[in-house]
Amino acid sequence: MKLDRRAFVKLIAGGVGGTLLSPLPWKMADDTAIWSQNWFWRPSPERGGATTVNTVCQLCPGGCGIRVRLIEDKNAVRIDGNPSHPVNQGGICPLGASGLQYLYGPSRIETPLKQTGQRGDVTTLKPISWDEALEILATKLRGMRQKARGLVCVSGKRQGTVSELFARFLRAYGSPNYMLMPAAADAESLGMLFSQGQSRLPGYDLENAKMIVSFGSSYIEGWGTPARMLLAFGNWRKNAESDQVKIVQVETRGSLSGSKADDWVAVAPGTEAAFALGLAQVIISEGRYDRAFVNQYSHGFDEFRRLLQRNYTPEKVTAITEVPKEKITALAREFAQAKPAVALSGWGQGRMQGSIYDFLAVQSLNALVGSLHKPGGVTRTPSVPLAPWPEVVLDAMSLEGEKEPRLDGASEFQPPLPANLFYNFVKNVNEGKPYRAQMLWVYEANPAHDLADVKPFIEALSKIETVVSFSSFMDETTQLADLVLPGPTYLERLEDVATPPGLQYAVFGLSKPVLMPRFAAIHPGDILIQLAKSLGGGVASSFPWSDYETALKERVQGLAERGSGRVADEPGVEPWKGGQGNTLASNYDSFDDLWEKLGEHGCWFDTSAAMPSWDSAFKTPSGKFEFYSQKMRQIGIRGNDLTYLPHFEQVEPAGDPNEYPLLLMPYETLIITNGPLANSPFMTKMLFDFELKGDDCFVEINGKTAADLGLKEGDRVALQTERGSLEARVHLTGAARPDVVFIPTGLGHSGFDSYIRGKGVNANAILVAQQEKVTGLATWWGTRVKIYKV
Amino acid sequence: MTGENKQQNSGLLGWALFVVGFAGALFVGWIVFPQLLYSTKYQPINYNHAIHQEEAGMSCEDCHFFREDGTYAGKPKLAACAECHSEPQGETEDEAKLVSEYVEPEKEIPWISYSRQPDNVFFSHAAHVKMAEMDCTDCHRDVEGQTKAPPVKINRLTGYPNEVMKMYVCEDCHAQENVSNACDVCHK
Amino acid sequence: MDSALIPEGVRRCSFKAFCLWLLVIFAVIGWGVLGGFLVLWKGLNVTGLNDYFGFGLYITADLAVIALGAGAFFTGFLTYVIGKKELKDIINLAVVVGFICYTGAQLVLLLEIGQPIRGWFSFWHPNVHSMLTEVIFCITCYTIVLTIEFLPLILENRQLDKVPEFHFFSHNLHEIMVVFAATGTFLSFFHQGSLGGLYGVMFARPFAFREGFFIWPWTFFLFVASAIASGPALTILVTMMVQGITRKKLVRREAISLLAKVTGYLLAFYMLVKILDTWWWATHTAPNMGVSFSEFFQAPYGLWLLFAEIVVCGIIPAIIFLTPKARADDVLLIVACVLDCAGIVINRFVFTVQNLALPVMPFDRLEIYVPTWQEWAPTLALIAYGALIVSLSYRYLPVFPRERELNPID
Amino acid sequence: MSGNKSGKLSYGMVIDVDKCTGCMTCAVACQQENNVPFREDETNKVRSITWLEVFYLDNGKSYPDHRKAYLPRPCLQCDADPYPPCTFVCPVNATQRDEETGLVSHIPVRCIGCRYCISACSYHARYFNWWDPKWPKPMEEMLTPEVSTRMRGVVEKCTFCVHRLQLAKDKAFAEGRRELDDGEYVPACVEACPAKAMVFGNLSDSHSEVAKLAKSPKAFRLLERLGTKPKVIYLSGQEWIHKLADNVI
Repeated sequence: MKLDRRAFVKLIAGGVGGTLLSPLPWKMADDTAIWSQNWFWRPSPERGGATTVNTVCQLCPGGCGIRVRLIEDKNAVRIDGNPSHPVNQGGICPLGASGLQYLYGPSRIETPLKQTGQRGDVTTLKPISWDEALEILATKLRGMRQKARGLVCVSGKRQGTVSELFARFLRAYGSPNYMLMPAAADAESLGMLFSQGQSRLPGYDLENAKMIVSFGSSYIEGWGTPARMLLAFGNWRKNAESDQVKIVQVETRGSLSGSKADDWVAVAPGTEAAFALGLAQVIISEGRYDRAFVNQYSHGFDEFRRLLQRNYTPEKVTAITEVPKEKITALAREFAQAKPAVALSGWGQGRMQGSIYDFLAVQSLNALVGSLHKPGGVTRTPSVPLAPWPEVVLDAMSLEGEKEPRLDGASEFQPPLPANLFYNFVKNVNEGKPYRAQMLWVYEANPAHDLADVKPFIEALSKIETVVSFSSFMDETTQLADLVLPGPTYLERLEDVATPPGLQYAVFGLSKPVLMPRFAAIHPGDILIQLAKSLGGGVASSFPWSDYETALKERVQGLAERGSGRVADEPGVEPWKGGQGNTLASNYDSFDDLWEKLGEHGCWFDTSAAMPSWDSAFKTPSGKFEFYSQKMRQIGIRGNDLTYLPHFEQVEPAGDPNEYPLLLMPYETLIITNGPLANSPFMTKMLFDFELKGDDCFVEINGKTAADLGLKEGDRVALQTERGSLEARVHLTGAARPDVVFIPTGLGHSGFDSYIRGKGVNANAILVAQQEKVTGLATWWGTRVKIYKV
Repeated sequence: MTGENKQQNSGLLGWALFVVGFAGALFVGWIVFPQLLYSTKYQPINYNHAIHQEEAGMSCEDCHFFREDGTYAGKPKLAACAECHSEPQGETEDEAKLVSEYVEPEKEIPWISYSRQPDNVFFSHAAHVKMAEMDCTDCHRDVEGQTKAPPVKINRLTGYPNEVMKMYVCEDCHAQENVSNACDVCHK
Repeated sequence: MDSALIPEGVRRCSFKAFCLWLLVIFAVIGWGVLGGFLVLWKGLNVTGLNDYFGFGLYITADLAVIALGAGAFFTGFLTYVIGKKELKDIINLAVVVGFICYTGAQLVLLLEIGQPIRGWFSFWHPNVHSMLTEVIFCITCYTIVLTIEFLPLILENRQLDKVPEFHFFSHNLHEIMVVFAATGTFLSFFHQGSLGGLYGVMFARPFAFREGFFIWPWTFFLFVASAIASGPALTILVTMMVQGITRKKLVRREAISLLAKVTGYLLAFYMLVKILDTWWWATHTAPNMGVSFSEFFQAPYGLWLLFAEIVVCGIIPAIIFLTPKARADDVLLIVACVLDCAGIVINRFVFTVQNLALPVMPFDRLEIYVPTWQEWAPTLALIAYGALIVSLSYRYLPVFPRERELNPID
Repeated sequence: MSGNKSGKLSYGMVIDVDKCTGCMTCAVACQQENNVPFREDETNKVRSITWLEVFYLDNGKSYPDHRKAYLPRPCLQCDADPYPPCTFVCPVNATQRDEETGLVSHIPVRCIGCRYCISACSYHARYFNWWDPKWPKPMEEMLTPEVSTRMRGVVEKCTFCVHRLQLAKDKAFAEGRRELDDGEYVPACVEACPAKAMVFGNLSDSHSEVAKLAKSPKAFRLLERLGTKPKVIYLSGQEWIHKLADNVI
């Protein structure tokens, strides 16, 4: 019997019929549909129970309260603002919100590293064990103890117990060279000393002000504590039309701060202080100043008035600032009338040291309208009553070190001038005087990228034998290090966070490890304690604690003893409300209770000491606010009358105007981070394509200037200054003043990970910093530049 | 054989073949195919529900509970097991394995879930158990008195166990109960 | 070598020459396959598409060939339903061209979607409100119809026809071809209309959007008209090209002229409707949405596109088609056909690319779309694929029923 | 109210453009929350996935009259009648407007990547995965389990963090409540906004803050004339910003 075609067809037909009546095709189709939705290489996030842990952000000095969301207590999946924290009230900034990209970032350093080849060659930075790393460091330190002064520490953190431990270590070891990364705070603390007699930082009661005039401060772009400023801004804009807080931005560039202000006063470059003095002149000459304050609590008003009358009449100020004099007069009247009104100082994000006179000019304006130490005005950042550690035990060698001059020459002034003259330090190291720097420690700082006018610093590094980095990330300075001791990140370590800059009430934050350290990192505090112990002598005696936690607890005892303030455990507390009398009841009863609650909520704050009383406000020779600074004279600064009065000194930008016809001004924004970190991928993603395109960053230039130079949008140009040249593309915008080129800072990293490396250029490489004659503080708001198409 | 017969025969044979094909396909489709479609996996440890209920006197909620935020914890963590099983509770091999391989080295037991939904599905136990007051056994196998953890049948094509509920089941029930069938009620 | 396959009584070029010709075609197809492979392997990131241009060359090509494929249904409609028997000369070729267009479109569509293995979800989980669902259903059905229409022709191959079952089958298919022609007409008619709807319903895109009456029935018939006014032109063009290449007269001139005349009327009608549509859109629809007519045309997508589409590729070919003397001239007829086909391509390009390029939000910006070779290659391969099918069909199948009569051997 | 079915829930957002400081925190918080992938080079903005995009606006004037503003744009969750422009066109039902909440969902695993919805949306709120998303190894640990990761070849967009609604409902159900309290469900961007420029809530509830703000004389919608009926409402007191919001001849 043969299976013919017909029969075969029937068999097939039966098969098809049967198959259609079975689940096979339908199940297959359905399962195929599911199969086609599965992509096995797609990550499947860990599932499980979620918990939220409160801690404090340390990515910038702002110290915002944050909540970290954890899955199964081990995967951190979100960071958001802690609504109970008084500073940020649940808000957060882009850096803080992308914090997990640092924790899990590919540029984290996993083990200690030792440079085995040429310094700067990342491939020869080889992993070593912690024991070996600490042994290398201890041996070197033992060896140079006789010349202890050769140890230099640069800290990017100005406050907090870890920084204090570094400073303490240097002192006990015998080196006077504890340096800070330069910042506006350097000028502010000096200015406060000269005018009020105390080296404190100003604290602004912005939440209660009716009018704010900002002299170049990027008040919503990173000045002060970003999340606090943004919250305050939202609140200013919340009021009804009739009750609006008036914001005036005095700045050369059409920044976001300028656009978001009610009024943008586009002053000529670098003349913000002159404008402030112009306002002061109008206020005084029209008799609009606060007579009660001026008569009772100020010194040198007449000298100040005469100076203003002579040099800062509206006509003269118009000539300097190019702002119409009507505008000066009108704004002065408004400022005197709006009570309380406050003027902000500190250029940009406050990273530039700036001029002491610029600070004094703005502060005098605040004094004139009676906004000093008053609600809605400016006071000083209150101190947190931490218990002091026992005195440093000075042995013979550290006593020797006490007598040595600092490498930045700051001690050439009569003590106690707490200046931080970083640029002198760089200059002196390069010149090898007065002695050699042997070892450099870098903590929470990335000067090889972040320092304005960075080239001399890089040169100085080559003169230093050993560079030790405590960074957790492969930043530019760490790339140049000989030894790397990576610390845990802020989400993995215990640390205190001091009152953030510009705040008017006291805050003490406690960050704690919210998850196990991802790598075997040792806390810098513990490293110092271990090192000290292995060095023996006075150094060991100065570090009597078993570990950092013990040392920290010892200081926090002070808070518990004081018994004031409260742990921020409920949302909606607005500590600025109610002014002086707003003393919130404390909510802890013992140290243990406080410590536990701090761990749980992350923050203690105290509003009781917000404003000093008049008799404790000024520690000047006159006991008053000094328009004319007797304090300067007392310290030993010599000069003529002008030296002691707020005035405007025109800083000529570096470079020959004939060769470099334009002005280059750096600017900072919140979406490009400055400081020890580089941008997270999430942040970089948000840059517009006229800010970053491919690997090119853009400089802002006015359409008219571009036309003069024959440049079109997006053209690639070379920017050349005395220091060198960089390449970028041009973005034509009405925000730029003609003849000025604006360049963003914070880009151009050669370290970190592939998400940021090589993107844009580092403006700091071609900026020229200039030092103020009287103080030695540096400014770099402008450098002469020429640009041409490439 | 005459030509006519031949024709008849081949006609019959043709129909027979049709039936063979039909029946064969039905057999393959209904019997063979489901066998082929699933692979079998066994739990790392044979969990005995009955003994925990009857002898240890535990209730379902001791292990299968809602977390404070309303999410459902599913299976217990090792820590819960370790409370009693810090050392073997009996003579069985599984008991020894539990202690030596998981409890002592503090390694979570890699249970295979019978009915865990894929990543893109959000299933609210609270909505079904607390709000709709459904019984666990409306969807899950009844484990009461079960002494053996049954093997897990895993669909070779989809990678999901056969007890994982399919979307049409959700949809049908939602439609029947007049509950929203919008995509974002369940998908994420 | 392949003489056994060649229909009886006709002359074909040498097998060698044919292979050489195929080599050229396969080179283009190979390039297209490579491009397509890269798209499937690496993803659509190799194309010039982006989040502004969700649609680009692939969709333009798809829409254009589907419109041009309308020659099949319309010629079939004229031949079988209306009963224009002269067109039997050309109907086979029309079906082949239609088949090429529809299958080619589906192949390109497979590249165009981001998840080709889920492409069938539009049948498994259809959204009945979506125009695209309608289009996908209709295209698929119509492709099946076209395949059925093509099948008897294939079975008429000398060797295949020897199989009695095939002979019987193809004969029977011929008998009921009118049914398929009618079905095809119905299906094609509807999806050509819904293709227009594809854009017309995008009410957040002022360029494509039409309101009320101008969606239904206007846009619907506008797109049907545009397809039937250009599809036959492609059929004529392909016929003329085959005649040119083979240097043979394959179709009676009356048939071509008749089709050209009908095309002319249709094109004229389409132009009238299109101009009315454009006028209403420019003066009413767009201003209501806050957009001025001039905003629609920004360099490089300037007014020249509109001029090219309506005047150069619309009115001019219509005049040629409708002037008896002009359409009798082969050169002019070819020019008219080329322009007509170009017009439809421009129209589909404008609706696809220009539509998406135009900024809708006032602060938005105009983006420019530049296709990459991975898009050009499959698109050109689509044309090469057409050439391949036409070549194979012409060589081995009795595509032109009057070829023997018009080209007697000896 | 639009003719389409609307329940007593209609989740919407009000964004005060004048309060917005352009800090981009909303966008960053969104990316973290929704497992939005990132690449080494994200400067090709027409291929960069940002569920919440921030647009740059300026008044077109030159120095010193130049003013700029930033406009955060989540998915506007259109209420258009009878369907939002995007859901209407999807051939596979991968995107849909939830009639009970007014939320427009998108299910990437269903999506076939035809990009018709991208073409239909005039706000560029939809994004295509041009590449397979990849996270450098340790970063996979920071992925949120509530949002599934996507794959190459599909579209994605802002969902108003609908998974947060699911979680909030879970919590309410566990506590025996059917209704959510105001503020129990808030998208990540709104929660993160440090200036509190974004407000979220139920537009159908006339007592909610969003409903009140939506009636403000400063309120406007993007491209109002297209009839898309977005549920994201912007506020600004500045005329030039209002002018940039809609095409008006």
